Amino acid sequence: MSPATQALLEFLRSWWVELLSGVVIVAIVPLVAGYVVLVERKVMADMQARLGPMRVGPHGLLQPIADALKLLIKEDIIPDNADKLIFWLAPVISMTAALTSMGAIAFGPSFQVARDINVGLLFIIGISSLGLFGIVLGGWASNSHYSIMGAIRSMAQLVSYETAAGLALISGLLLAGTLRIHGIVEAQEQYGVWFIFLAPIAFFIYVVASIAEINRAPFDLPEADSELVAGYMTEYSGFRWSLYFLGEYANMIVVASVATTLFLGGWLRPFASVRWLSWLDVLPALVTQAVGVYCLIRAGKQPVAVQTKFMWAVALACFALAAILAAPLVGPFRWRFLMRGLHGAFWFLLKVGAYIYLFMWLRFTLPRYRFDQLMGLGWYILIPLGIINIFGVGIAMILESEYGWNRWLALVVTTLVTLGAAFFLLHLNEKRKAAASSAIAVAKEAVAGDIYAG
Amino acid sequence: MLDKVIFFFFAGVAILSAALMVTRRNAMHSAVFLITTLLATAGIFLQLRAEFLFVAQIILYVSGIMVLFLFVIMLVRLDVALNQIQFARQKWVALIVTVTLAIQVGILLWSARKLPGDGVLFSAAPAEMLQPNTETLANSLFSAYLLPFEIASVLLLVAMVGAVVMAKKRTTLP
Amino acid sequence: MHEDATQTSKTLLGADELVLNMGPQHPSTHGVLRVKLKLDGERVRGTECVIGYLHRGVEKIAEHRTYQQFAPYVDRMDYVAAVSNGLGYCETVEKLLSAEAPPRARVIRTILTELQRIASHLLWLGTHALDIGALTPLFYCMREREEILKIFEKYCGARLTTHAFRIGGLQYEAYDLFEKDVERFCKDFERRIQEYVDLLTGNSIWIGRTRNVGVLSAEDCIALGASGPVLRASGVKWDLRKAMPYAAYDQYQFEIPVGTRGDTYDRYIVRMEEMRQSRLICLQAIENIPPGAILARVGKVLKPPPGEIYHSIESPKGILGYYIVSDGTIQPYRVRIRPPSFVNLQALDKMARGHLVSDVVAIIGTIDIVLGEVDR
Amino acid sequence: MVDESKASQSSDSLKPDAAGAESGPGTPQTADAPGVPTAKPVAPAKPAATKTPVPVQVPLDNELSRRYRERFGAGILDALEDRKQPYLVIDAAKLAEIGRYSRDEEKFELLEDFTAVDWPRREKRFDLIAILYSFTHNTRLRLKIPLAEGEQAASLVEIWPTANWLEREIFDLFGIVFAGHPNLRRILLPDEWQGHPLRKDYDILQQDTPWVRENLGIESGQ
Repeated sequence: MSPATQALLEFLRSWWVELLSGVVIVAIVPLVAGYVVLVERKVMADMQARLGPMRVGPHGLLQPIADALKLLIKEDIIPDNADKLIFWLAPVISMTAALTSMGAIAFGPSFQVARDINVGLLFIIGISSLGLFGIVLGGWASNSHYSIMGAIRSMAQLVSYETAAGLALISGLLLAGTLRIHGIVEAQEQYGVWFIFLAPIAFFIYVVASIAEINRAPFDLPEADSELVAGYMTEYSGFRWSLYFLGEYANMIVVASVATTLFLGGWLRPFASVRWLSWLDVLPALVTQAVGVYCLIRAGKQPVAVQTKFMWAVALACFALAAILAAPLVGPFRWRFLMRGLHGAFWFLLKVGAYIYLFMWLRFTLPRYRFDQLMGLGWYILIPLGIINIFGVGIAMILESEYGWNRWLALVVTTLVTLGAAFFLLHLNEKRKAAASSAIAVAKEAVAGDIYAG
Repeated sequence: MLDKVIFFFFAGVAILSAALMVTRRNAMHSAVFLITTLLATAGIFLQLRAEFLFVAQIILYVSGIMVLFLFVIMLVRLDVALNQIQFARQKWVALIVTVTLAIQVGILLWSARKLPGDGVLFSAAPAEMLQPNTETLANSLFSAYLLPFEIASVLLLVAMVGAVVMAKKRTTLP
Repeated sequence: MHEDATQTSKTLLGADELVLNMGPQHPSTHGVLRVKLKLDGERVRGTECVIGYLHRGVEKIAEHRTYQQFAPYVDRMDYVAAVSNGLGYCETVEKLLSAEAPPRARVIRTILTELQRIASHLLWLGTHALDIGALTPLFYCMREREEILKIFEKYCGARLTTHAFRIGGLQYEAYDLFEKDVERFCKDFERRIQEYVDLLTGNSIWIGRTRNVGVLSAEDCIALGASGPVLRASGVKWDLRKAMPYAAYDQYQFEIPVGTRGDTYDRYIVRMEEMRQSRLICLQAIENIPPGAILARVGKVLKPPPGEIYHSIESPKGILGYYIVSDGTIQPYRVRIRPPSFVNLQALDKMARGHLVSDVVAIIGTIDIVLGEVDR
Repeated sequence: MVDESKASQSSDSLKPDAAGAESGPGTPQTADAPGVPTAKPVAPAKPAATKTPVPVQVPLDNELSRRYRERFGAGILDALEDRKQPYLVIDAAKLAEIGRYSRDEEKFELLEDFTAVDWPRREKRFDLIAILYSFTHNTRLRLKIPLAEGEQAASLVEIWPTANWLEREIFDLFGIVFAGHPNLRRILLPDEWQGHPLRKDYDILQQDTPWVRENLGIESGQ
């Protein structure tokens, strides 16, 4: 056996789990992203007094597959004056970055996607920020004004809001004291409280910044469909476009996972350390069971026999899942690892889902920011606030460890101070805005000579 | 063995894309190859088990500095740059520098009697067993190298203030 | 004086100015409007509207149709307010004939026209909010507009291009539950309008996007001929329904909402209030619909005595005027339509300068144009 | 159905000031432009109205018209009232002056509409129609400006900026040139289009076939 083969075998032996999870990510995330899209459309429809997709499969459950097929067989257009190489490369970069960054996420104590590396959180942030290149290069390569404006907007926006998000994460990391994903969740278990309650302002900053980071409304300026048509994606169609789309939704899952891990207690059950609330462990099984029962009730009302059968299948799947989730609670299967693994994954995904639901809710409620307002919000409010908040959390920790203050007292005091700073910043921003609008008036006066042109 | 393979792969990619970066006429293509170079360098850091440096390289150089590069490239007129002579009169200077550098690297390799990539033995140590290098780095930065670190910070601050001052002049509205 | 937006450099971003071609296929130019924007970064330095993509020569067609034959054509101008167009046309021809519609017809006309105003404003609100990025109001607005269109459908069988009125009055008697339907809609509408208020009026992003955007002073409005809500938002308390009452407007109590700053937010507030006022007019009108004939005796063949007439009404978009010259035959010699959208669109350049691209979208929305009417 | 009944005998009451060559408004276009093919045959004149029409145009003699007459004398060719709507027929040479006076002195702040009518058989072929509205007095006034073919009218853009597009539209559809307009280009039709569709000698089926072929890639728009 040659040394090369030996090395390869050795490599495979020790890394097969990671390789396999890589394959799993590539295989499953597109499907999941597709269903996130379906959920989004359903949520949107619910908020807008309509039904959403209803035609493909019962309640439109097969819609994502139909959409994917449609995108695959669509004509693939590359504009004549586009930079072919970069045009081809850009969506791939975007999606690769999003999928790679998923590697370090842990969906539960036993569902670490790849290895629990000791810079886990930084890895996720670093790799997912590479996705920006996909947007920028794609916008540039399309050789269209709308695209390039989208690209420039996106660049400015991501640079600003990644800073804000980073600052928010730092205050969480101060509390956790480690970058390891597992370590962060374990720290929250030890504290006995999620970091959202210890650093609420950091969480708020992260929510805002993460929406901006993945270009979703109300910060979807790079693709602002009513202004820039589709921004950097204007010239893309078919499968390339769907790669961008996939990247966006994968990124959504990534930022939601990061927020869940750092602020929402990861895979911990709510009140994980409160003994008398242990009955909450029953919830996962109950919830899935309820979904199954709902499917059964709806099954009879489906218009087509195939759909009824599909509903039955969904219901059965739900019941099976419920049984699996209930297993660790009863009889011979009361194994701790099963409990932690399955229920951890359930809670984690539930929190991620709730976070994504929040994104959707905001998207369908709020109008879009204007570019200068967006930049103002980032640079004049979120970033200073993030810095102040780091000081606040740091001071609270010092007060606790060096001066023996009560942790809660220290945090409440510093949080209140930070809040005060936030209102002060808001006040400053109002003043700045007033100045800016008068500047516009001045600019209008300056061109008043030719107002009747055109 | 595997370490060597990985090292030579990344090193090759880095050198190749560096060469391409220099020779491309299109500034945007050059930038893409520079990004590739930086990523390959980051890969070498990872191969050396310097995870923190790997991530820092990606966050700072690739997604920080390169984004600003792209920003500038997008805002300048590429057609003008295309018409200019690409390799200016520094041909000879460049040659001398290159040769000097090559000799240095050669001496280094010769004196160490080691090929690059041999530095670390292959082992699949789990993360917990490795010394977490975030802390190591922080410790050395804030103890042994505190003064250089602070000097660098001050320099950067000065540069930043200078940039703000220079930019401020031209931000009057049209 | 005049700057041609096309004359600037064509390089991508190298030059100081960038020309961005918005439309005619663009999601938020409300049809086939094409605007060439001359930009400095994202700041607008000048605009040039290119229109005419929907030009069908309505005025030419009018010269080759009889008076009655032409009536359905006017529905196709401002196709989201077809009833108002029809009202203007029918009243103008009636004036040309020195005839007058019977009181019952006039009241029903008023009700339908006010419902149409609400429908038009609803569509405006939905699309305007969509332009600014709020997705949901559109669907709420469509939901209410649907109720109005149902009333139209029950009344005359058509929803969009209704051709609801005839010269001399109405062709159809109001259906049995007409008053009930209108009343139910009006009762519901008060609650519904609160939903839009909740979603938008106090929303700080909405205010940020619309306050001080596209400001037009009252003088500018009058100089540029801008009318309708645009004029009223600038503080001019003037409405043709009050100034020169037509149909049955003199019988009803209503307020003319006015703004103070003349910005996009004021125009939003004014239109919202106009919807409330229209609702009040409808409620007053259904209280007492006089009995009687619905069609005046104007004859089957209309041959107005030679002469000319100008008559204008307050359409949802502004002054909708008709200038008809008769030569005594069954066909008009010349029909001139004064389209409010066309004239209001002229103000775009004045409003958009100095703002950002995003604001242009908001400003196009706030003018409330319908390209069928701009291009005719 | 019948499009040919345009001939009429109603001219005098309609427009007494027009020079005598006029036989009737809207007399079919063949008389003026024999070369242009018409789609419809010219029918002999037949009575327009069965009943005797009440005279709807009466001379106008009120404060307003007197003020105008005093101020501009011969510039006001006539003052009439049609169905209680007053209008002044004014000399094209005095248009800008009268416009400015109307806006500043008579407070007709709004140029509500500006359009034209084509009377091919008259000596002065076009009528420019300016409809003015006064917010101050809540009244309307029409100005009618007879204009011969090829004659230029003074642009009103300086007085009422709203005239900008309205004049472009008139230029586009009638071919009337406005002197001093800042940007007199076609507005509704394509810039290269030949012909002015709202003229009476432009047939309803007529189009700029070369333009259509070249730009739309089709044989004909019909």
